[in-house]
Amino acid sequence: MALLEVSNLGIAFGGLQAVAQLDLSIEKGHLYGLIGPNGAGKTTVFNMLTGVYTPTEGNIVLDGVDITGKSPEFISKSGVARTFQNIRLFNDMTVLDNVKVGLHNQIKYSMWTGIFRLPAYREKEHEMNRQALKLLKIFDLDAEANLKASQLPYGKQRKLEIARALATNPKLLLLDEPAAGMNPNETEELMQTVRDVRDQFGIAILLIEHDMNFVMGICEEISVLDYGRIIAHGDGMAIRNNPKVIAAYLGGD
Amino acid sequence: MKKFVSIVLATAMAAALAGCGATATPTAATSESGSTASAAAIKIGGIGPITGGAAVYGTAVKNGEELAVKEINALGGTQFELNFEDDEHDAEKSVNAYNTLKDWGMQVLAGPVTTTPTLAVAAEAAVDGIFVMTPSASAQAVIETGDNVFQVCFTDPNQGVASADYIADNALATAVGVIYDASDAYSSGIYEKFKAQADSKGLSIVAAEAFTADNKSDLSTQVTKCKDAGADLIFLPIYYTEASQILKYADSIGYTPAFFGCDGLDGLLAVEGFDTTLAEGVMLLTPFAADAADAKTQAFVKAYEAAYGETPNQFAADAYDVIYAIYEASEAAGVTADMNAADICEALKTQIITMSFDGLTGTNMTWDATGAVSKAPQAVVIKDGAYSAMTASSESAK
Amino acid sequence: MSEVFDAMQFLSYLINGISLGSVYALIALGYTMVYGIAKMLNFAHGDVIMIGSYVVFFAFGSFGLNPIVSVLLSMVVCTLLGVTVERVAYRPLREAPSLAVLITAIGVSYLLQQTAQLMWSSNPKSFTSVVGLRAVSLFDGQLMISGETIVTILSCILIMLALTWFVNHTSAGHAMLAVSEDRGAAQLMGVNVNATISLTFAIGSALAAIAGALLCSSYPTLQPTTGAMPGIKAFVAAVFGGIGSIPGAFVGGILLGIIENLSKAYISTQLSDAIVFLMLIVVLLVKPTGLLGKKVNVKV
Amino acid sequence: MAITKLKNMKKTTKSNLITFGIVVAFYLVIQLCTGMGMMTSSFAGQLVPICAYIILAVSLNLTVGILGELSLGHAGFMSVGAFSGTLVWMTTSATLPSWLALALSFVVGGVVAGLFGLLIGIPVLRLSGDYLAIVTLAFGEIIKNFMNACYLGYDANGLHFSLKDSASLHLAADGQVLINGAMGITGVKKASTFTVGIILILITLVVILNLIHSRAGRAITSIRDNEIAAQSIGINITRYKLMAFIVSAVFAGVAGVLYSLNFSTLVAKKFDYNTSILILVFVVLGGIGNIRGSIIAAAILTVLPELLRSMNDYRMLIYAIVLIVVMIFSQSPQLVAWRKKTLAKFKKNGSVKPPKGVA
Repeated sequence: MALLEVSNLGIAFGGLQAVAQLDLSIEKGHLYGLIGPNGAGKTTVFNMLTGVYTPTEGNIVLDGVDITGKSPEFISKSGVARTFQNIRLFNDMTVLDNVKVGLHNQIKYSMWTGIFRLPAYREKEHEMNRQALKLLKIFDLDAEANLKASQLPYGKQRKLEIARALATNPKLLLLDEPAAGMNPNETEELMQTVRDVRDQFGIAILLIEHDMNFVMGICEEISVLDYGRIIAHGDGMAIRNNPKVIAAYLGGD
Repeated sequence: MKKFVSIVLATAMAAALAGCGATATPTAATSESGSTASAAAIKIGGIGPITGGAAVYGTAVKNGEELAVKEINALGGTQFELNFEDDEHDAEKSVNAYNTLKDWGMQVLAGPVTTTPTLAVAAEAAVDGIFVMTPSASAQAVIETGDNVFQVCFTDPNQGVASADYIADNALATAVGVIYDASDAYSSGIYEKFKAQADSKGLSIVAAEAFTADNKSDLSTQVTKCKDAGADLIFLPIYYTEASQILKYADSIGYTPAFFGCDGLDGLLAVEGFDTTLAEGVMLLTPFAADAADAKTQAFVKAYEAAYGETPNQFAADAYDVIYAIYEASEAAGVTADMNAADICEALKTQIITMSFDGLTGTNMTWDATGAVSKAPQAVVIKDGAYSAMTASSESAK
Repeated sequence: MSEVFDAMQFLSYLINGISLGSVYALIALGYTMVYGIAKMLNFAHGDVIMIGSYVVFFAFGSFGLNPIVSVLLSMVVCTLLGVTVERVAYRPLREAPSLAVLITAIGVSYLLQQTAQLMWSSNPKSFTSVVGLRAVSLFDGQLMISGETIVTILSCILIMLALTWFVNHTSAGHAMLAVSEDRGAAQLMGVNVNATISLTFAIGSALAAIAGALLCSSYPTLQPTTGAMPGIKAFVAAVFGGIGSIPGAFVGGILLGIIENLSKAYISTQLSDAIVFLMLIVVLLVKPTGLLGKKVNVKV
Repeated sequence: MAITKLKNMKKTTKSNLITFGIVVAFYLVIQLCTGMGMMTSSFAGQLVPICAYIILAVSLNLTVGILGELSLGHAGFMSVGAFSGTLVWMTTSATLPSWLALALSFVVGGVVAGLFGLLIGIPVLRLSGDYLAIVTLAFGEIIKNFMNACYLGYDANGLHFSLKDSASLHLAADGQVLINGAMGITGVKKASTFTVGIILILITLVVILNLIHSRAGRAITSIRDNEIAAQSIGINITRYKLMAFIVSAVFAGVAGVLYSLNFSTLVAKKFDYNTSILILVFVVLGGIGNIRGSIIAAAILTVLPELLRSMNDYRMLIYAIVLIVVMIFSQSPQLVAWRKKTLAKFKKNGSVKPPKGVA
């Protein structure tokens, strides 16, 4: 059984069927792309997978656990992490603290330990710092650890968001347009980083991206969404040559 | 930016701290009381709300005290210097005002005006041994604070009891409605004693309706409830501001019970824009009536109107009496400006309970050691837009 | 003292409630306008009402001007006041955190109260009603509906309709809608945001003058603090009905007045405010944007 | 050597130490002034209220600045804390040693306020923004209204309670009214001192600063910065919102006890929305989220109206103008930018300072 099994997923807002009959199956360690024209419902799929929206039909099973309609908190704890299309960092917190919040459910100590600075506090904080800095290093952000997140340039903010998501120790990472607004060099670098992350953490990654080179370059499997439905599925080559996909992009965009 | 603010604030803080260094700088000096501050003047402090919702009472007291001090100083005998501080009808601010006055060198306190602040200040004054005489803080608890605290106004229980007695003894009503301010210590204090006394006198209270400072803009429901309960007299242990509204509303729905109030109602006729015909027949038990015929009252009202452009109410009269009572007691006890506050307090305390004082709010006023005043409340009825005395068949309070 | 439910009694309490509610509604309309468009809680609104009432008091009561002229004069004064306050105290903070404007509005509220006290003293004034209409008597005089109540309700409905029309059918109204939806986008579309917000304050303050005149006609005590509590209550009414919604302000105001008076009549005169506020909380918990408020979706 | 140690210290730790330093320095300076007889009664009398307001401002800053939710009902928590703590003090001070009775009063005041925080927080924290603000205002007013109508007394038969009037308590002849409606509690034996106030400030600071700089504090701050993102990384929003709200309420309650035990009388009217707003003014002027700023702003703004006493009738008018002007000057983006520019110029022309290293 695959890591993520989505079957017949659908959601309607009022009378509008935004997503329907969506099936997805993502294997452990896979890099999976979800593409489609603007307004196809890609982010809506992410929102259902992470519990922001409650699907009106269908099932989402992660690693044998049914997470359909569960709270974002539960889903995060179950092993799904995400980034956002319009970056959502904790802007007034430091870069380091952004990642440390991500470790919230990984390294725990009670409120009282924190308030009274019990011995466990030092130890756990130390461990948090160590792990957070390790993550930051992967994204080449360790030098900026004490800056405020809002002070980072755009590209680094995107990276920080990924680092924060990884801190939650996910099995599945959802990236919503990670390369948006990056120049070709940065994109190239990011592709390498995403691959490294997958290799190093052994997690599955599902990503939404408009940059075809990016998607084709790293995804092993791709699904194409149009008007809320999957119209094609396969590897990069198959998708590139699929007439339905070409029609959707030409007609839709 | 935060840093900047912090720096600015820190500087100001340092300045404030530096301010603490200067011992007892008379920052306030004298309020524009016009007192001829000579070296030999006894320093009298006044405290009351002159800003905020209760400002009307504090301002009246301030004016009354100023007027009295001016007159006394003109006599050429014992000289007074008055400094009146604002307390916004708040205990904390009142204690602050008290401390400011202490720094100024206050020897006698003629205040505070309202009950809750007075309770807080009197407790401080009891410790410091400063003589306190309040014109208008009428709660029983005020004089219980210490043996240095005296009242010029009636104590609330007295007013409540006297009112119930008067209504019962004169058979003014068969069914009584009460409208009172539950958020006000004065009003609820009188109501409480009134109820107890009414019960024991067999007076039937058919409706007791409260309002609070927050919902007093609309008193229609309270009046309607009294009407529906069939009250033929409404007892109003409240201030005239709300009373004017009740009278207006009762008139608009064609409800005409008798109205009976306490000293808080005094001032009703002076409300600017108020149709005084509505107050026709309203009875009140008050120690002071601005249009009383005696020379003393008339002189006071004339001087007050000349100075402040408005008719004095009982707060001003009580305040005026406070200053004169202190003056007479000081003269009699030989208090001089070079005595310290504690000695003055001792002297006045012993003097005041042995003397009899004729003021605006009563003749032959005496005080007992608890601090309560004994004077005859006057029952007046409003006739043709003016007070006229009613023949009292009830014995005076206390 | 009958314990039996008396329908006539109930009706008279209800009418008292509607009477109070119509005043709340009138004030709430001004609140809701300013909130909907400028997105700020104008805590000084109640004090503008108080100033307006004083203007009417002196124009009508002391100088004997025609009541309509007096109210018009008061509207002019309040409009100038409202626009000036917006220009001087609120506009510099338009881009600042919303809390900063809130605190400034409170400062303005204190300022207006203190100014009124210094100018007109804290002695209460008894306001002469500007309404010439006689009370309507029903059921052989068992029920009385005062002229003030009728005029207040009628003006409320009239103003509500006029505002709705203005917002939906004039270009200035469209500009207001645009600013209320998205200030930045409106600016990009060529809407003069500053002018639009000034206009909003002008209208809101002119309404405050009318509200002041009618508030004091129904409840005749006028003091520097007169506007404060009705201001807060009207604000609650605006939230109750869904802040930003013009019909919501009307419905919220009337309901609030009714709840307040019925709880005074049947539960406790002392606890009526607690009951009013409790109702507000219950409504917001069931319908977080008020009775007629729009639901706002956050885009993820 | 001590200096190098200070330099190497983490920025937040250093900042916290400065905050504690200011409080301790304040205490020492005042003690010194008092010892040398240089204190005015006026200033001495304000010390305990200042301490109470500092605690209130710091605790409200946890809700407003760190959690990012506007609360207009902080005085309500102060009220329940003050009443419950004062009742404990009145009933135990005669029998227990006074330090114990006092400590018990503070604990009870804090716990009761915290319970109210929980009670109110559960429904209220589902709302956000201005709606949350108005509901907290409503709760504050409910508490005030309720305490104003609350009559409590005891006699041989035990406690009696009424919401109508004290006569409805039906006390026996030996009965004593504890809370008398609008009159509140009277005859309180004063117990608060400046030293107690400073100790409580220090406790408040330790708890709140440590909380902010811990796992829970980061979770709270993350909710402020981006609730949706916080959810997405598995933060239990309700739990941490409640935690911040309750801790904030506890200290408001403690401050309420400190405040009320400084006066012989306690009335519910004091704790109305004006007081809530006053505390909010401290927080906003001191800088939202800036704990040290709250402390300084609370102290200054408590003293300011007293310093303005010489202005007589114009006192509150000037206070209002100061409030508006300071608000515009410190918060208007244009003015802030202008000020920064001017300051930068000033710095350039002034003595050369080593540039501050990043990180």
